[in-house]
Order: sequence, then structure tokens, then C-alpha cells
Amino acid sequence: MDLPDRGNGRPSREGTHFALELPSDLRLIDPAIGYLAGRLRDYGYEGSRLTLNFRVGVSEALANAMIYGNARDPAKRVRVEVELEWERVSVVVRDEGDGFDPGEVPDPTLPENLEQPGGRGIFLIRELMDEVDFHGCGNCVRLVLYRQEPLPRAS
Amino acid sequence: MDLPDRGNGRPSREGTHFALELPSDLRLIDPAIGYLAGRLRDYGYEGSRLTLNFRVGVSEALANAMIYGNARDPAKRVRVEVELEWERVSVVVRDEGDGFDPGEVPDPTLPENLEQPGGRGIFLIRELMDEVDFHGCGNCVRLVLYRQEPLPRAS
Amino acid sequence: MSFRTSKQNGVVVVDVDGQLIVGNRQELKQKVLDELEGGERKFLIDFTNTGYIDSSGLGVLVSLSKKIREQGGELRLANLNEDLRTLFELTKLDTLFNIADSRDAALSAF
Amino acid sequence: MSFRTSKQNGVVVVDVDGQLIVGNRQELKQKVLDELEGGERKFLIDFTNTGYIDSSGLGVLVSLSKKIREQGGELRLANLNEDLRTLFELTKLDTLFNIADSRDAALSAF
Ligand SMILES: Nc1ncnc2c1ncn2[C@@H]1O[C@H](COP(=O)(O)OP(=O)(O)O)[C@@H](O)[C@H]1O
Ligand SMILES: Nc1ncnc2c1ncn2[C@@H]1O[C@H](COP(=O)(O)OP(=O)(O)O)[C@@H](O)[C@H]1O
Repeated sequence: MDLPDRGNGRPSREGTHFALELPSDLRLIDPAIGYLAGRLRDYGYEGSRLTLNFRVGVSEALANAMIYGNARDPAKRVRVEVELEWERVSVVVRDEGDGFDPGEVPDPTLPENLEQPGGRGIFLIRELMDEVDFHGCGNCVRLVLYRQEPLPRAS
Repeated sequence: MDLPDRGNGRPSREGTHFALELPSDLRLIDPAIGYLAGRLRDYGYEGSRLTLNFRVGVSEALANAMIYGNARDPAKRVRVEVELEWERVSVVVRDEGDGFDPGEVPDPTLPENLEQPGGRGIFLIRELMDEVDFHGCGNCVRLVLYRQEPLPRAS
Repeated sequence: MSFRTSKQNGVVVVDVDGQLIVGNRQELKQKVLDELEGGERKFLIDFTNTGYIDSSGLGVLVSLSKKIREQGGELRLANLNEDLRTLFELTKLDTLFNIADSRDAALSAF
Repeated sequence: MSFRTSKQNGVVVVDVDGQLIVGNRQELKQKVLDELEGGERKFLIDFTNTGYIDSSGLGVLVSLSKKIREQGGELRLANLNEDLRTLFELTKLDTLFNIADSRDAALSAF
């Protein structure tokens, strides 16, 4: 890889931030997640926190932004802002829609919902991410994932 | 593909526009070009105009924007704006640098330059694209490629 | 990402290479529905080479499983890695699907 | 994009799968230089499975060819598709490289 040298070859503990802006085209989700996960991997993130929690959680947010926020209009854009720190990564996904209040989405794991084809996106985001904020910024969602699994939540 | 239906399955003659914004990370060039070329292909562009002229020409502009314009700083972004029309596609690549005047770059095909490892980027952009404008917008380059090869230029 | 279909002992086996997500799930759906329409009734989806699955991918599996059952057929899944198992457990879809540890185990149980 | 190396009749053969561009050219360079350091002198790069090459990719080929020649070795290229031939012609690099139509032709000419 043709990237600036990091000196000792190990990820620096210094944080970094970067942003992506994508047309609303679902085919971009795979390469975008591939890139983002690669950045986290370079930064020492690994295991299922990276391959499952991060990839699926952020994927769901991108898909919802493109499908619902931007009504699949490729001229409308999704903006992804990443703050990559040693202990945690925060990802803000912003669309051009009116925002929404996820409120009480039906629990997709209830027996009566189990055979529904949809309705698992927000649920998975909440299950897989350590912090989820749908409110702070209107038409956007802020996801936070810690490098290490936090102590079990009292639930 | 899960994209809006185009009715008759053939590309509409109506134009479209979209934009990407990418951190300055050379690993993003391959997926970005893959995506852009896919959009052109959906729109009926094909052959070496797509696979050679478009892919290599735009790739060079992205690489220069990341390397020279943004000094490979991933926090600095490259913005790509695409106007995709029936007869031609225009791509504007903008970086966060000070802009530059390509003026007279040395001809890399001269015998004395042939063994130089660098110096072929601007040359290839000019050879492969039908219109190239480094001036109109400061720290950006505007590339235009026609769907069909234009009549031979008087040169 | 791509899907490879083959036929083994009367079972249509689909290998999912790469992701099964919102951007490509229709492809898988169409492939399986075409085979169902063509008279096939036994289906196995093998996830050995699968990266990740999102909620839309899970949704396609749920609706395919239902459509196949309605035609008197059966859909089985095999070779879920640890991440995929966790995903099926989180969503309780492990209770809905017949999940085998290996392709052979799935095939011999049809 | 990836590079596969093998050895045939004393020639190091590198297959370039996907693009050879600014984002991955260092990988190819390092691979070939390691072999050169290890004593290999005959190199063939096969572009059968190559998508496109940019100016940085061309640059790496130029500098590898030079380094190999300096050690008394030789670099050949094979299986350029029409796009790649055009690219080499535009840059006049077709005059610098030994380009064969097939892998066998390249191998037997060493
Ligand atoms: N970015 C967004 N903008 C507007 N509405 C959204 C957004 N994301 C989710 N929603 C709403 O929340 C609902 C639940 O989403 P989700 O749990 O992902 O399930 P599904 O996408 O399968 O319906 C969606 O149907 C949609 O109405
Ligand atoms: N976006 C840009 N911003 C600033 N300078 C640039 C930009 N693009 C090209 N240049 C300048 O033009 C020169 C020639 O570029 P190019 O022909 O691509 O060859 P190379 O990249 O191999 O030097 C570069 O060395 C650089 O100084």
C-alpha cells in the first residue's frame, strides 16, 4: 500500500477523521463498507466487532439513508463522517431526507414478526452498535462502536 | 440490481448527474473508478472509450488530486462531480490544494524521457480525454469524454 | 459478490461469494425463484465464502424459505461462520431455519 | 486486485489480477525486487487477467525493467489486451518493452 509511512509499522494511537459523500446507489454500500472496515483494520480493530458489528451496523445505516432518506435518488447524497480513535469509532450517516423518529419499532424477534421479510435494520443497528443516536442531528444517525466490548449493559 | 426501474430496460436518453466525495486515500481509486464505469456502462457506454479512455483518464485525475492537491492527507477530500449525458460525460475532479498550471509538461514519449518512471499522468489525461480544462475552476480539472470518438482532430 | 448454483443429489446448491446485502439480494432471490418455478423443491444455500449479511439479505432468506415451503419444498442453510451464527441468533432466525454445520450434513438430511 | 507468482522453466511469472495502479503498484514492485534480490534474473509479467494500468503502473514496469537489466536480467510482458496495447503505444513504451503475444511465446524466447 502506497500510504504515508507510520514509522514503526504499528497503528498510531493518534485519532483520525475523514468523510465520504456518496450518491444514493445501493451498489456503493459494499465498496464503502470495504473501505471503512479496511481503515479500521489498519488501525488495529479486529475480530467480530469489526467484521460483524461494524460492517453490518454501518451497512444498515447507509441502506436506510439511501432508501428512505433519499428515496433512492442517485442525485441525492449520503454523507459519512468518521472519527476513528483508539478506543472507539464514531460514524455519522446523514441523508437529504426529513429525518425520522425511530421511536418504538416493532421487535422483529417476536414470533409474530419472525417471518416478516423487513423490519430488522434499526433493530440490528441497536444490537450491534454500542451507542446509537437518531436524534442529535435531524436527518442523520450517529453510531459509536468501541474497540473492545464494553462491560455488559444492565438491561 | 435493486435500482429504480427504467421501464424498457434500456438506458434512458435523459441525462443524470451525481457527485462523490472521497478522503485522499489511493486505495479508493479502484472502487471509485469501478463504480463510475458501472454507471456509464448502465447508460450504454462501452468498448475502449469506457474501459481505457474513461477509466485511465479519470484515474489519473483522482491520483493527482490525492497526491499533489491534497498531499495524501486522508482528512482532505477529493470531490468528483459527474454529468452523464447521452452524447458525453463530464467529470470534474476538485481537490483542496492550491491548483496548478500544467503548462508545458515534458513529453514523456521523447527518447530521453522514455525511461523515466513518472511524468505520464497529464499526458495520458490529454491523450485519452476529448476535452481537458485545468483552468476553469482553479484547484480542479474538468474532463469530457464523448460516447463516440469525435472526428479526428486537426493536429 | 456473486452466486454460483450447482445441483447435487437432486438439491439446488447456491454458493454465496462475498456479501449478501441490499445491493445484490434480488439476484439471489431471482435465481432461486427461477429454479422453484422450474420444478426444483430442495434448496441449500452454502455460506462458506460469504462475507457479511445485512437485514435485507436476511429478509430475502426469510421470504425465499416461505415461498419454497408453500410449494412443498425445503430450504436449508450450511456453513455459517461465527459472525453469521451470531447474526441469526440475535434476530432469532436460527429458530426459523434449518442450519447445518456442513454441506454434507445438510445434503444427507434432505 | 492481486498478484500471483509462480516459477516456470526458470522464469518468475507474475500474474496481475485486476488493476495495476497507484494504489497497489508498490506490492508488485516489492514482489519482483525480492525475487531479484533472491537471485532470479528472468521475469515475465502476464496481463491476461489485468483490468487497466495507470501511469503509476507503467512507471513501476519501467523502473523494474531498468533494475532487472542492471542486474543482467530480463523482463518480458505477455498477453496485453487491446486497451493495454493502445496504452503502450500512446506512451511509446511498446518500444521499450519486449512484449509477447502469449505466455509460451514469451517463455520460449528467454
Ligand atoms: N434514514 C431514514 N430516513 C427516513 N426514514 C427512515 C430512515 N431509516 C429508517 N427509516 C424508517 O424506519 C423504518 C424501519 O427501518 P428498518 O428497521 O431498517 O427496517 P426496514 O428497512 O426493513 O423497513 C423504515 O421502514 C423507515 O420508515
Ligand atoms: N491536482 C494537482 N494539484 C497540484 N499539482 C498537480 C496536480 N496534478 C498534477 N500536478 C503537478 O503536475 C505534475 C505532472 O503530473 P503527471 O503528469 O501526472 O506526472 P507525475 O504524477 O508522474 O509527476 C506533477 O508532478 C505535479 O507537480
